[in-house]
Amino acid sequence: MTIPVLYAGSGILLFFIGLHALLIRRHLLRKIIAANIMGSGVFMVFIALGARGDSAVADPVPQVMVLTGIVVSLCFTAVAIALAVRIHNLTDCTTLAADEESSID
Amino acid sequence: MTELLTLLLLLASLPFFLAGTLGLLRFPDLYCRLHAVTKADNLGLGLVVMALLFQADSWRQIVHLLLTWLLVLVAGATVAHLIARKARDDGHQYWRR
Amino acid sequence: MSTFYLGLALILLLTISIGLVRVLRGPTATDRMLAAQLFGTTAVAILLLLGQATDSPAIRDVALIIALLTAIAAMTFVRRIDIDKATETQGQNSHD
Amino acid sequence: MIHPGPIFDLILMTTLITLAWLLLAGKDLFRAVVLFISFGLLTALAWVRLGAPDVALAEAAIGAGITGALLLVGLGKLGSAERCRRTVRPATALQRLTPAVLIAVIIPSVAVILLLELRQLKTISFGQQKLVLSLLDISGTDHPVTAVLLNFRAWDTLLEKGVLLLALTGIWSLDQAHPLFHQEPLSPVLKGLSQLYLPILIIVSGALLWQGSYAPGGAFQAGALLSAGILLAALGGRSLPSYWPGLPLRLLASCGLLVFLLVTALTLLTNELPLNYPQELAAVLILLIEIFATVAIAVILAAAVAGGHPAERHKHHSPSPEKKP
Repeated sequence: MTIPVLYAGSGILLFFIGLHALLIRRHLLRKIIAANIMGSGVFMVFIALGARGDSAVADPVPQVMVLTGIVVSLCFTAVAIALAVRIHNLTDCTTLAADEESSID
Repeated sequence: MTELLTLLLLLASLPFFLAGTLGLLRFPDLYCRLHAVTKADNLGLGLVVMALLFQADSWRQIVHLLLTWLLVLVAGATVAHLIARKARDDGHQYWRR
Repeated sequence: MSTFYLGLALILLLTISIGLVRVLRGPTATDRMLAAQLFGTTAVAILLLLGQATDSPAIRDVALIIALLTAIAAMTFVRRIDIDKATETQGQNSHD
Repeated sequence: MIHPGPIFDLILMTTLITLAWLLLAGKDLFRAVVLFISFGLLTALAWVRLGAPDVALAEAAIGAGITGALLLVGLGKLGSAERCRRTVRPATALQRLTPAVLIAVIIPSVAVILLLELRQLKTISFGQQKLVLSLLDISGTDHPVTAVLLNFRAWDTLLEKGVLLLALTGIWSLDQAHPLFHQEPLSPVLKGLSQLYLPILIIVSGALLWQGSYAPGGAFQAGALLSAGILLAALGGRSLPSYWPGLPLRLLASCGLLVFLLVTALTLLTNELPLNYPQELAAVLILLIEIFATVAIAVILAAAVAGGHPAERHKHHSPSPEKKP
């Protein structure tokens, strides 16, 4: 097993740990963190696959994609937190539950 | 010669980092742990920086290293103060034997 | 020599891994924040060593940025007092 | 003697995975946020080990500053209790079974299949590295990542600026910004630190921006650092002048995208392909885009932490109805 494969494997594990928590945990902020960890896993797979050359520097193309990805996931985090705060202000809830009755008020 | 100095300084830094972590884990209350974190580790980092100064090959690198250490020192001191102040305001109990 | 730098970086990484126990154990939010502060300092040391081992100035830049920014999380924490009150009781219930 | 490098990688990955598991599994949300900040630090170490210092810089600049602030502010507003006033209708058997099957069977099996697939991977592959290096001369920059970011794949970066602006629009449409920090007597030390750090942050961010043309660094890293500076100023008790939140703020937030679009339009005039810079102008155009992108990113990220649109001072149109504070 080579080092990039170790990192790529860990990235896959991180992704699924995040996905698992995203489905199971109820607090919205924790779901947001879980999605961030999924993102980190994906980035790690990308960079690890680009690090298989024999030079000290990884392939620039996956690096750029991950840089863009980091910006987008930061945007996601900011908007998701704003949405969660909005939901909290309107309904006093910090969770989402699809199987709960929709009529409040 | 410089290699040896670097080596010795790096080895000397190790006990400080270990002490910092040990203190963080084993000290009985927040105020004690504050010491371990913000004193021992900053000294350890100082020794690492000093060790690497002997290996630096340009002035830019020397300034860079010293600036890094200085920033960590200032941040460590400030955070220690702020956290201690907040802990006192929150009514954290002092540890007594 | 670079093997030695890496070896030292490895030991420092181990101290971070062990120090995480304090974040897990708490017991209060302030304790956790303090432990996170420690990791910043140690991570700076690791990065400086890695930078020396591979002789890459960019890694020193990463160290500088972390040195600049570790204070910010702790400062945000200190200035938002209600977080602590909100989690204090929960933190104590969930452990020990 | 065993080389410490692979052991370092192994321990780093073990710690990261354990950390991810613990922070997602625990009960205390504040603990999760602090662990996530540490997670970001360790991820930066991983990028360094993988030879991706640009990504490490970005991770350090946002992970240590903005992400932590975003999550802490969000946690302060939401509180860590899982609560809902709504009455819960009991789920049907099928509704309960579907997620259980998904979680217990599908996720682990897909993970295992993917992990097994990794064995098929070629151990050595250069990807696009050689192509990028061979085209570096005509790109207008000496750093491969910047060349790809702002020349070869400049479309992506243009759209990324759009995403940033869109995110800010989304946040502004949801809420009005409340004061971020409590009014309280400030520790003079906090004020002093913010005064000391602000110039350093601005200088380092400028250096990173400039450095992007020949070494790891660039607009996003510089912008993230600058936004941490704005946050720091706010932490030190400063507030913006009252005329600021109107047009100036909106212009600064959108200038990154606007300048990028302008350059795109200009390249369309001289060339049939958009964002295909004339070779002798490439360096200037890239620097121009990066300077404005830095400012825009800094303003957008700082405004995102504030978490809502600024209060309307000049009443141009009727503001959104007042909500409970």
